[in-house]
Amino acid sequence: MKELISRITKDYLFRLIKEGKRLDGRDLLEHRKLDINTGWIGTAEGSARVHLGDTDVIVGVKMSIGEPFPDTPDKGVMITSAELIPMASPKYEAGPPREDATELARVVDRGIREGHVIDTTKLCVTKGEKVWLVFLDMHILDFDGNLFDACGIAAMAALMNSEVPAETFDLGDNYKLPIGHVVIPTTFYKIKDQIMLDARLEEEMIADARLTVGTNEKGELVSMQKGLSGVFEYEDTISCIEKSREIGDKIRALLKDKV
Amino acid sequence: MKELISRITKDYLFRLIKEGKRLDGRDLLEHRKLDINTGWIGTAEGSARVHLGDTDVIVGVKMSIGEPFPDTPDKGVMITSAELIPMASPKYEAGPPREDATELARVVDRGIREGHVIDTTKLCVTKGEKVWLVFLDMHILDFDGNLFDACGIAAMAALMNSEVPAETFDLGDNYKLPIGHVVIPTTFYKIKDQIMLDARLEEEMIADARLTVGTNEKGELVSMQKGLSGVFEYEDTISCIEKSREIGDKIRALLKDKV
Amino acid sequence: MKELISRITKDYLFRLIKEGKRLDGRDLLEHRKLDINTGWIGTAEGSARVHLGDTDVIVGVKMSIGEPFPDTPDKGVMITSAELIPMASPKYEAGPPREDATELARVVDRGIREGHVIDTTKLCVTKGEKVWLVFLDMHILDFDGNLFDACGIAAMAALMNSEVPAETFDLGDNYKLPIGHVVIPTTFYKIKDQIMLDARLEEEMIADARLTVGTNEKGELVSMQKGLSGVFEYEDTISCIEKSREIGDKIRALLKDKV
Amino acid sequence: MVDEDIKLIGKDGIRRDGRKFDELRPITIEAGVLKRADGSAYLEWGENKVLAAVYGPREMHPRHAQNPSRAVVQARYNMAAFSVPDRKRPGPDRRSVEISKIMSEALEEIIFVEQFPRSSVDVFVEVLEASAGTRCAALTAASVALADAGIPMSDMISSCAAGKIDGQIVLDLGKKEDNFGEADVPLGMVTSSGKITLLQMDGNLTLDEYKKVMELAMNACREIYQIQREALKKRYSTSLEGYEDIEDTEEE
Amino acid sequence: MVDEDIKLIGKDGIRRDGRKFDELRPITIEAGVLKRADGSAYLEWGENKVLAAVYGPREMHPRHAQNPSRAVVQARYNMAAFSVPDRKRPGPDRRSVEISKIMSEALEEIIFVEQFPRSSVDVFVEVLEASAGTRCAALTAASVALADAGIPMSDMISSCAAGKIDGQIVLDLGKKEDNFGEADVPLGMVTSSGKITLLQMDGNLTLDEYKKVMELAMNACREIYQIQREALKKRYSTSLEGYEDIEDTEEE
Amino acid sequence: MVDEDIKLIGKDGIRRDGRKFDELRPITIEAGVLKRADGSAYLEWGENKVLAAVYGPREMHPRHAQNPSRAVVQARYNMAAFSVPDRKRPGPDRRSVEISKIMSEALEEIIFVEQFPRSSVDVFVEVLEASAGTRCAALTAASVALADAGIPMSDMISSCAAGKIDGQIVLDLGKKEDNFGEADVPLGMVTSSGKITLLQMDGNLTLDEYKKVMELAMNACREIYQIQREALKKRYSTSLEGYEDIEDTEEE
Repeated sequence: MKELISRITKDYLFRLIKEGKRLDGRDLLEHRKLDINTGWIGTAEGSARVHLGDTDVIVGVKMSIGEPFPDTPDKGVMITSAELIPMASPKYEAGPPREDATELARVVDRGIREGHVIDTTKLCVTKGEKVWLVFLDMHILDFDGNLFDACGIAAMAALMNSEVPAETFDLGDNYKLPIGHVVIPTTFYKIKDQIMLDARLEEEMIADARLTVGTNEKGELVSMQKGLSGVFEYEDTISCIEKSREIGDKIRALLKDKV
Repeated sequence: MKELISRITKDYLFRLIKEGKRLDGRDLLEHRKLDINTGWIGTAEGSARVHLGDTDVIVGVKMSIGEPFPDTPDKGVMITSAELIPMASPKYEAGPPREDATELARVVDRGIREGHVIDTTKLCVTKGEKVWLVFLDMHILDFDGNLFDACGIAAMAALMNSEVPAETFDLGDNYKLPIGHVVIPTTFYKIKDQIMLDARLEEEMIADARLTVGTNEKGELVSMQKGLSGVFEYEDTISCIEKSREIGDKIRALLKDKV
Repeated sequence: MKELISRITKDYLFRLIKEGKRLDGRDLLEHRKLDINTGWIGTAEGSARVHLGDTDVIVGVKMSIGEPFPDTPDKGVMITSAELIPMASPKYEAGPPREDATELARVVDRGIREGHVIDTTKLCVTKGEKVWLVFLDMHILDFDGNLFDACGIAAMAALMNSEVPAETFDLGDNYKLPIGHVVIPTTFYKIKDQIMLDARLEEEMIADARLTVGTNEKGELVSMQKGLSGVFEYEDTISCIEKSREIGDKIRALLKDKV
Repeated sequence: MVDEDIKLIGKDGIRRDGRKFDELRPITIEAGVLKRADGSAYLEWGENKVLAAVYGPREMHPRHAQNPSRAVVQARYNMAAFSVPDRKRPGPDRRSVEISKIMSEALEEIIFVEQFPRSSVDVFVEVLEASAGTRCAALTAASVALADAGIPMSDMISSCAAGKIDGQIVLDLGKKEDNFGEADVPLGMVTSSGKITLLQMDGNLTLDEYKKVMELAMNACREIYQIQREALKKRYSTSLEGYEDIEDTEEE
Repeated sequence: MVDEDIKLIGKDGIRRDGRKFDELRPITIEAGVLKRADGSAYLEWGENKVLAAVYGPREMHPRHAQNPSRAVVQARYNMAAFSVPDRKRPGPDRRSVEISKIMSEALEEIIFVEQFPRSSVDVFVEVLEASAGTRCAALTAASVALADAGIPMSDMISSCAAGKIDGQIVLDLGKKEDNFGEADVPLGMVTSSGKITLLQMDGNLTLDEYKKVMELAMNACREIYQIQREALKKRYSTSLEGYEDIEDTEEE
Repeated sequence: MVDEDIKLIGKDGIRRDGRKFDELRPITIEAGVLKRADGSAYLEWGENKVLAAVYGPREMHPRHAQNPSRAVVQARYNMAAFSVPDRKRPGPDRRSVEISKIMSEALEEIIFVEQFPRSSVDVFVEVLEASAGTRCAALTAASVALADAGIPMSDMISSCAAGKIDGQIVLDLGKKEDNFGEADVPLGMVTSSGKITLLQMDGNLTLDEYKKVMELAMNACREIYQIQREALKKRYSTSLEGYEDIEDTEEE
């Protein structure tokens, strides 16, 4: 992707970054404006649309009854998928890169799964036979960088907004999807030895390395993913984790208001 | 496809059409010679081969036992598919256009389904559990235009020719597939403001717009599909429907003889 | 593939062959060094790695419980697949030719199936409901010609090495996979009217015709497959069968030692 | 399709959702809602929620699919997995392939494709929530997005369905009406000329009923055209405001 | 494959369908049955119904698959969904991929491929009804279709199987015989030279049995060759008739 | 991931497989095990069995994916169907697509990609038997195979995981420990500089626990580096022997 940005823009960005500045005047460790709208989609069990600057994503949750995995007979099952639809970017013309969508879906999935966001033990109907399946589908509508955070936050919000559709399946009254923890991902980008938060598309295109850190409301680390071909120092990862906990708390507070 | 025909042929065709004439001497609203052969294939529950001029298609019906759809627990299920096999045309060399086959299969499917050609209420074995599945497979062997009518008529003939293979499934004696209505599609093509019936390949390649009209033996309209990027006037559609009813009656009479 | 070898190499090979000689000094009807290692993979029910000269393949056997085919309700089911992974050859860069892998898998499959190598009647758990499924997966690691023999021998060795994992499925004690016959394939190549055994890659690339002959321990013929666009005389096939029985016996003796 | 037990129209002639026979569900359209796309529109039509984006005219890929004498119009209709009561598997199915095809053909009619040889005009429609009539909603939104992208066009396309429920001809069938009704006729119309650019029908209609259906649908297309125009006018004035802002800045 | 309860040959040595051990099922071939294809043939062989079409030599697509020194022969064997008792899913399966491959190789032998660099000769075979022996039927029909297309060839290929049922060697196994027999050997032969261009075998044969099987199959190939020739002769005379008609017209 | 009934560490601090908290499973590496590949390595790590092959730098196909200014590194991580207790369907799944991606990115860091414009460096890893930690095993083996292929590199990558089980920080989780443990952190490190080129984490760790995990994993990477070097040294001396043999031959 690095080739799709002109040399002049690149040089300009590098100069700015060396001075600790950014295209849109933000500080290096400042998030863009975050907008969260939940309950948007009537056909979904839960939904959230998130604007992170000009990045615009929508996550919908659907639930149905299915079989549990043999090794977790009393737990619900979550299935995550991401579609980088060609609407979102002129670069997706010939179809977006499949491995990008796969990595995105899997990183969001791990944050939720390993962070025990959904209390899957409360999603068992008949042990070993019937459990709730939770489908989490992410659509990228407008792509201006940092899909990891936008989708991770939207997924969290959509789950918090979800209702288990028990009535549809003759299983009693609907109830709120049981939430165990509130996990927020924060993504850092390294460009020319500077570390910045929440890159826009142009910044993402020249980034050397990427680090996504997910933390929960106790400040615990629940997921990490390093990406791109550049490297991080061990010390970088420590400061990213510390910053992620701080930002995570702010977003968790915002989510509490919104959902 | 318009590019695959030479400018000279194109101009010649346009000139003819302006005078209300056609390559093969037919009137604008005249069908080509229609040949119907049924019961051709021993392994099928029903089959028909239809020649419409040089267009040559074969439709086979297979039946087996399966589950009904949840919202129609006491009705049989029809599954239609069309294969534009590369045998049929030099243009299918690199594989025929998938969306053409899809539209063809869906238009034939809708005519039969929405026209209640099969009385699916008589294809229930055990309500909510077992019903007859009716597979309708169309193969295009030789492609000289107007697949919609050739396949629609062949599908109708194959269904009228079909026997429910109850013995094979230990469900009593075989019986004729219950037919509710006899639906015949008729396809019109608009070229330079002239409307003609049953285009040959060269005519189809220069057509601006296409309209398929399906009617039943009561003269009722059961399906329509407009195709291609040209337009029709509202009044055009009225006269197409009237003509379709007339042609449909003739073909229904022919079918009665043949099946 | 013939184009991937230089004219000089080709001419040199032709000259050698006319004199009844080969690149590596072997006689025309001599096999390369055959190495068989079994029980290599702990996660498999049985496995074998075979080196035939520099050709290196691994075959693993996995078993699980599934449904029998309707027409053989009391027999186990074998499913064979071959992966020509890009690791094995620089020519597989853009993905190996699918039809080569398919032919390979099917020829190995037929030798085992039609040669009654597995006594599938002893793999029934509940008639019509539960039988053992035997998955045979072949991986080509290093490709220096004659995959048919390398894979056929490795498959035979892996099956002889296999144990039915009854304990894992609460079906009593594990037991050796019941072997009915020991079938060994031998592949002959015709180049410029000379017939040679066990071609290396360069030889395979200039071969006109290929003949694989599978025989069992009684000297009976159980499978044949002619390949490539050249022809064989009827008399050629007779001598190939005779030679195959001889070689087969040698390899069966080797297998008995190894497994 | 007929189910005797379900009454879709009351004795007072009022439909289950309170509409009269010739009444549209509420429609709102907003143009220019996406930043990356060259043009876009968001449309709500009853419970339907549809987003349309346009890219182009741009060089067509793959090259061998280019047309040396005109632009190729490629519409892609896609339903989000969560847009329907039972989750839909992601990716194109036969229904969406067909709708994409007839949308592409319908839109090609109004675009000056001869001006852009070797190019493509790509129209992406995402159905975020579906409740009967999504192809009409998609085509209507796509027209606005094309205009928003500044694609040279001869006219707009407006689209609406009419059909038959409980033996009566009604406009713009809702979800229940579509499921249990007797006929549905989606229409796409080039508004100023009244010409038909998309037309499908399934169910059961006499010729007279067909005429009534078409009258209702064609009138509704004219009504929808006004909503499309309003959306573009509003977008245009917003753009102008933005433009004025920039001028102000420059003057400082 | 052996099932003790089923007897395939009666005490009188007559098979279930009334044939003797060395008797073919009835075969009819018609050449030139399709209009679009450059050559075609329709073949019935017992209950088997097979249609073959040939296109080419024509420029090969995709280009990177072209061979600069000769034509590439691409056969595609396909079974219609309704050609078998249990409906077959449309599209290629592993069996048809393999048969397509060995058919392509067999046909390449007789075509003067060096005359047409960068070209393809495409052979499409549709099995409309299948009843044992379809690959032999397909190869036999394909040869006739190639000749009908006027593709320069050194010879014809004729194809037939023989095998073992109830411990006896028989020609041209029928459906039941194939299902419950002990061995099947499909053979493709370049007729004039007697050379083997297609050969497969599965089941169980001693060397002596193999020799008997091959004798039966090779003789049958020669018999089938006559049927192929007759089909082409008939086609040729029909073409000539047509040609004469044209001349008549020109003379007027 | 926590299951109260399963104890992964005994009261004596010894793990189920007899290891101490900071102890690696046995690792052996052999370089140059394949003939066709430009470089290769076979690695056993506990029960894990992994084979890595390298082709390149070679001209990249398809051409449109070439980068005019540097080589593209393409790693492909693949699990054999028989490498896991429940047979895996052949072909890439989402997990292997992700691992292939992060492996490609990690390896690109150490390769002098600028020296080979328009080229690809292809790294194929086959997991023949899997028992927790395959991505670290794959990355470690791939580095050796790259060196064996003589690809110009700035350094080696060594890879190892550490994590938390029964509330304690341990190195190199085994299969049971991975299934029932509380956190796993696979690390890939450029050995000489100590820089992080691959890092994932899932489970639950405090910041302090993270620091302990990283200390264990980074130390282990240095240990593994020695094993990688030994494998290459042994391969190099074997090659030299071979080379001497050739010289001997030439002298004769």
